[in-house]
Amino acid sequence: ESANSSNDTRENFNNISLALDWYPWSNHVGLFVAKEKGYYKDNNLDISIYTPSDPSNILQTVGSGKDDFGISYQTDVILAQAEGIPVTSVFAIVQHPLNSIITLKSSGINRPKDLEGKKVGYPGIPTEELLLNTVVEYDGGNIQKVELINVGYDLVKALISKKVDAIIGAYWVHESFIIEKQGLQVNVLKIEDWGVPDFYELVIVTNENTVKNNPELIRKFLDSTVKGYQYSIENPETGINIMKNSNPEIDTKLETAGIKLLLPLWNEKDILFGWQDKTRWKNLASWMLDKKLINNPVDLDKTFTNQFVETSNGGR
Amino acid sequence: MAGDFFLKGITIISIENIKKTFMVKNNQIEVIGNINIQIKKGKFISFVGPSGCGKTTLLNIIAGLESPDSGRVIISSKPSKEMIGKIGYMHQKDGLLPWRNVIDNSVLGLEINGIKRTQAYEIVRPLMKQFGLSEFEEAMPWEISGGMRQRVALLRTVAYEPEVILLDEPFGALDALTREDLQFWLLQLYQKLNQTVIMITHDIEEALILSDKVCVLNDSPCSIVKNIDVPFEKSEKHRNTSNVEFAKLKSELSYAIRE
Amino acid sequence: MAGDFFLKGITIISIENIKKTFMVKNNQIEVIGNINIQIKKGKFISFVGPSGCGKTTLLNIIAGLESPDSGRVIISSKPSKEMIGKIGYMHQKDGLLPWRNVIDNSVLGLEINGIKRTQAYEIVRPLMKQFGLSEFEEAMPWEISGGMRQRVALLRTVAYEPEVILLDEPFGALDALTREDLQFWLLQLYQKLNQTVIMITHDIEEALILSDKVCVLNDSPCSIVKNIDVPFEKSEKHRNTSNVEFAKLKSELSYAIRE
Amino acid sequence: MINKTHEKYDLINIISLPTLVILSLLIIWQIITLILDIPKWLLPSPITILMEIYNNFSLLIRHSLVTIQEIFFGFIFALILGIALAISIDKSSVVEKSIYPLVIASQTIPIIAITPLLLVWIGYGIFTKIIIVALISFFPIVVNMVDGLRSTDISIEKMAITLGANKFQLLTLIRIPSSLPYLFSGMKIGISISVIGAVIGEWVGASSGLGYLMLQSAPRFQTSLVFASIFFLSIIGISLFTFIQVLEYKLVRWNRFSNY
Amino acid sequence: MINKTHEKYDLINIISLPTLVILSLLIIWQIITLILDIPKWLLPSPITILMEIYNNFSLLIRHSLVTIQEIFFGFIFALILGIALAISIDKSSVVEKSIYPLVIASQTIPIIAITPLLLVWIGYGIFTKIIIVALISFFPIVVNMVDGLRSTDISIEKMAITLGANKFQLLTLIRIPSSLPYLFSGMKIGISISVIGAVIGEWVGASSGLGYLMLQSAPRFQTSLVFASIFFLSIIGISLFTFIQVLEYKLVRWNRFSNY
Ligand SMILES: Nc1ncnc2c1ncn2[C@@H]1O[C@H](COP(=O)(O)OP(=O)(O)OP(=O)(O)O)[C@@H](O)[C@H]1O
Ligand SMILES: Nc1ncnc2c1ncn2[C@@H]1O[C@H](COP(=O)(O)OP(=O)(O)OP(=O)(O)O)[C@@H](O)[C@H]1O
Ligand SMILES: [Mg+2]
Ligand SMILES: [Mg+2]
Repeated sequence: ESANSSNDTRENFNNISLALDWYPWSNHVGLFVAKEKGYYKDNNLDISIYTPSDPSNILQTVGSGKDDFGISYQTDVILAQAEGIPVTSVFAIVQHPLNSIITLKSSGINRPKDLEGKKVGYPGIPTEELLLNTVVEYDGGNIQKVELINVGYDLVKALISKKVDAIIGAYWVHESFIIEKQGLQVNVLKIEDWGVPDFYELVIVTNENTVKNNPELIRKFLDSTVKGYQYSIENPETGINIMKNSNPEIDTKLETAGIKLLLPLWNEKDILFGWQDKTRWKNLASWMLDKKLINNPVDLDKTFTNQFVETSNGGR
Repeated sequence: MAGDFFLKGITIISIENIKKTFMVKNNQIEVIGNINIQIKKGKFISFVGPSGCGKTTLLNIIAGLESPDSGRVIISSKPSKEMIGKIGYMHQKDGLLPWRNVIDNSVLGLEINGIKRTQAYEIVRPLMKQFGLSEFEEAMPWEISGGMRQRVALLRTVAYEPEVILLDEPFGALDALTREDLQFWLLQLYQKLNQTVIMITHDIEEALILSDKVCVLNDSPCSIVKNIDVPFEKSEKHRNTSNVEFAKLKSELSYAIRE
Repeated sequence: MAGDFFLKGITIISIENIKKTFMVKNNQIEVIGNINIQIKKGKFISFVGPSGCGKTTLLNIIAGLESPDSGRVIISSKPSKEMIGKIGYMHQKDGLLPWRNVIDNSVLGLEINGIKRTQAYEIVRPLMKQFGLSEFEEAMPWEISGGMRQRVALLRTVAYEPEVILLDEPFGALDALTREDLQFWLLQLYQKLNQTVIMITHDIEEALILSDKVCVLNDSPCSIVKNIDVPFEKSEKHRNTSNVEFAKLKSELSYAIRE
Repeated sequence: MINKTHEKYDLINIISLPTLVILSLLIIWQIITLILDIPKWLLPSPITILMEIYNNFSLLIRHSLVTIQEIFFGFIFALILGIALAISIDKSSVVEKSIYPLVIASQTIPIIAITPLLLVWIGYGIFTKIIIVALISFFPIVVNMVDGLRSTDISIEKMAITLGANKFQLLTLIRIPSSLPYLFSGMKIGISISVIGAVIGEWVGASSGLGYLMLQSAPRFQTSLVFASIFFLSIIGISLFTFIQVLEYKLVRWNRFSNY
Repeated sequence: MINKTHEKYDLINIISLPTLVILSLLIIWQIITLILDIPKWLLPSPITILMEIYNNFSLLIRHSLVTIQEIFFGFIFALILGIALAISIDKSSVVEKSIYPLVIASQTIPIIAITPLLLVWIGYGIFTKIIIVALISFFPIVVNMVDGLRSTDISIEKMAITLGANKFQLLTLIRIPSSLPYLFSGMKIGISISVIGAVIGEWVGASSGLGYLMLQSAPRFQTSLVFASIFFLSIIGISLFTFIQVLEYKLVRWNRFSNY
């Protein structure tokens, strides 16, 4: 909505806003590179980027048309659609779950069943609880024997201060790295290995209306964004440095390390960057339905579309 | 004779069948029994009576600050409630505003009645001098003595020249000399402006010196037990204390109070 | 003769070269010039003087509440600061605690001196009766009249029977009758307990009736201009007002004040 | 007679008028959500919220009880701590100048930033929540109580001194009673914001309470359950506030008469 | 002579003593982190924080300025709103009974729970932050100001009425001045918690400000930068509090003498 109404101030320029799922980190590098290097400007887009406190807010602001684009999670898009929020995923940034179960190597927890009789810290949100549930039961464990503790968003501190034995909801490309920086060794249990359907961790969402009425805007935005990521994939360290221009707070060392883990997750070989596979959406949605995370099936055609992925990659 | 004296002039204050009861804890205390009195314009009336008999309560009712349980007070043909602000009332407690200095406290009445501060200063400055407060214009209320506070309160009450003035023990905290000065000043003022004054006092001599009429009240409940018209002319007042008739009236009043 | 009278007994209060200056805005006001006075145990002294001359300030210094700029006050061989709490001081403002009812205000002094509330009630109840406050035990301070408040304050000061009593215009808000009753009562009390009393008053007659000695103060700065020893015996006091010598002393004092 | 009509008027005031105002607000809200077609996931209409409350009543009550418990203990703790601190600040200028800044500083620290510390040191039980409630609500109590103690009338204090009051008696008999009107203002502020303290506390380390319920509902976009929780929180807050106000009315009615 | 030594003592009090206390606290903190070997990600030592401040000074200043701006406008807004609301609540029992509960309710709503609404309706510009600062800090102002207005001495009010004061004059000449001591307590509380309001505001959605900086650094485990931000927030809070206290001292020194 704002994209349409505010474009006459500077002729042909569209002011667009983008809400990030988290504070700027290496995963967002493409967006900032595209901004700094003028890729958005090339497409007559004037972008402003901000971070709301709670990632689930993004779907509400995008759903209401306040923000044009947002970075969100695949699970959240399904949850939002189930409650009738008109958001559609138009691009998958990260091809696999980053969310994982992380434990210290010293704890001796090597598989989900080992969590029995242990304390697991989670950020208090229902999705994480059910992910754990699935993982433990898949491994033949009894979830009743696992003590779940809501530790808020500071998962890592809870883990390394040994208040809990494992955490779920942390990214194995970020938190695990942070823990290792403290001189500790970690065990990562990737949830997709233990019965949780493989999903796209990060997706770009926009409003259903925009998809219908202003596909050109999405195309332009994705085109610029992809260019930004392409550049970062080719020059990861320069990318981080460019990002630091507009985000002086970031720790270059940490992010440079992080980006190396992320590179293979963005643009998998043989797959078009941003492509979303319908069966993966279907599997995740039915898993969520199964776990009563949502109460009704969602219309998958509304939750995502690939119509912009080809054109945005097609330029090259 | 006395009745005659008071039939002259128009009645400005008419107090009719006032009754008042207070609830203290679970006891009902009848404070004012049944008080009736008519006061003519330009007269000076004093009330004397034992402590706690209800003098202040009566004055509050006359001023329109409290409602009587029954009866009414008419001032200038209006219920006293509607006359609030046209009556100058000096309360027993001085009620100086702690955030204002002496001169700003003095001009409060003028200010409320729409006169600009600077102009009001000009009006009160000569009075300040007469009241012996000139040196203390800038002092805060807690920096002046009890008697000074009383003088400031009196000054504040008279400065805006209301038609009716109610005074609740205006000179209680003053020494004899200062008191005499102010009594004399008050007498002159009220003669000049033809104001109507009601004063509460404990001092029979003071009552006789200043008033046209002295009412003796007694307690439980408060009612008028004696009414004395003071037969001296306004002009000769304040010089009659050694007079024989003065002494006679004084002892008559003392006797009435003691009953 | 007068000097003789006062040489008897031991000095309990010694006021030595007291000076006091206040800063009001940027003016330095010399309030107390140089006051010297010795008071013997069991005597009753009155201070009279014009409003604002510094009487309250002097009493505050004697009580140890304020420090003089120079000089000192010795009570029972100790600096007055150390005697705080052993001196009963009835301030000019009654200072009743608004959150306590009349009887609870009356027992405050006893309570502070370690007597249990219930026991303290027993002690003050007879006094309450004598002070005409019995009916108002449960009343809150704002529910009683100005004179009653003053009586409560007096009661509170004397109830715990301090050796030295300082009274700042204790009867200012009382009518003649109530005042006489309390004066008489006070006289009896102080004779019985052999207390030393310093009283500030505006009433020369009151000063003569009650005191062994009357000091006349004047202002700018405050100093003692006259010292009169009252030659009546304690027992005959209160009945001497029509006496010739009484009249002579009274006019002598009035004259001293007017100077 | 006069009293009777007065009472009647009061009754209208106390019950009908506020109800009317709040009801009309709810109606306006309902109409706005209808006219502007505001989706329920963004701002549910009052009717939707009411339905949600009806459907989840026992759930809401259960979680409310947990939250009320946290508020209760946290506030009591805050009250004790706040009064004790205020007395020491009032007594000693050393304490004032060294501790008061720390107290102020404690208020500028976003609790979320130190919850990890609290969690690591205190753990995930109810005690952490009590601490957070106390941390949030003790500040208005301290500030008001200090100012209340300092507002003690000098003349009254002098009077007590001449009666022989020692420091302790001065405090208990004079300064504390005369600070009560201020303390009550502080308590009213404290109790209101302690509600939010409990919620914040529950966002971390809880498995029950209205804050936890909100935390569960928000990411699922069950906005009407979030608002139902908020509704319960408000009721709790208003009730506690009113309770303290009634207490205040009983205890410090003298305040208006202090000079009379 | 006496004055001189007094002054000297005061100077010791004002500068040396608190500095000493705070310094010794810092030293104890430093020693504890060393002895207990508390890792820097959990609780950095004062020296680490100091180094962090030194290294990021211009960054911290830049973000501070943003936060200060939000606090300033938000607090001014809160002050105006709070005083206006307090006056209407004091004046009309209808307003009191219908609006006051809403005001209390507004304090029990966790702002984070309504961020979507704020973002959609107000956006993530400075205005949202100002609103949140105002929302958080106006409450103590309202409560204290209402209580202040209500504490007006009845006898003083009666005196003004007999002088002819109308409702407006009663308010401006009597009730407002006599409520100032309470208002200042409210302002001191308000300004302190407005700091947290700004942080929460920046949390709702921002790209600068100390709150943003903190919440950016926290997930990166840059705990010392978090503490450096907290340090700056505290300094801001303490300075603003002190500023209001100085103002209070100038304006309501009369408070202690009201009865004398
Ligand atoms: N607000 C009140 N509530 C209850 N009782 C009251 C109130 N005001 C006055 N009274 C009672 O009314 C009676 C008369 O009080 P009032 O102040 O009128 O006396 P007064 O004649 O002025 O005495 P004084 O000369 O001592 O000032 C007293 O018994 C007092 O207790
Ligand atoms: N705290 C103070 N600050 C400044 N000046 C003061 C202070 N207290 C008293 N004064 C001044 O000292 C002088 C004497 O005051 P004091 O109260 O002792 O007079 P007083 O003799 O008791 O008068 P009164 O009979 O009117 O009560 C006055 O000029 C007064 O202004
Ligand atoms: Mg009276
Ligand atoms: Mg005096």
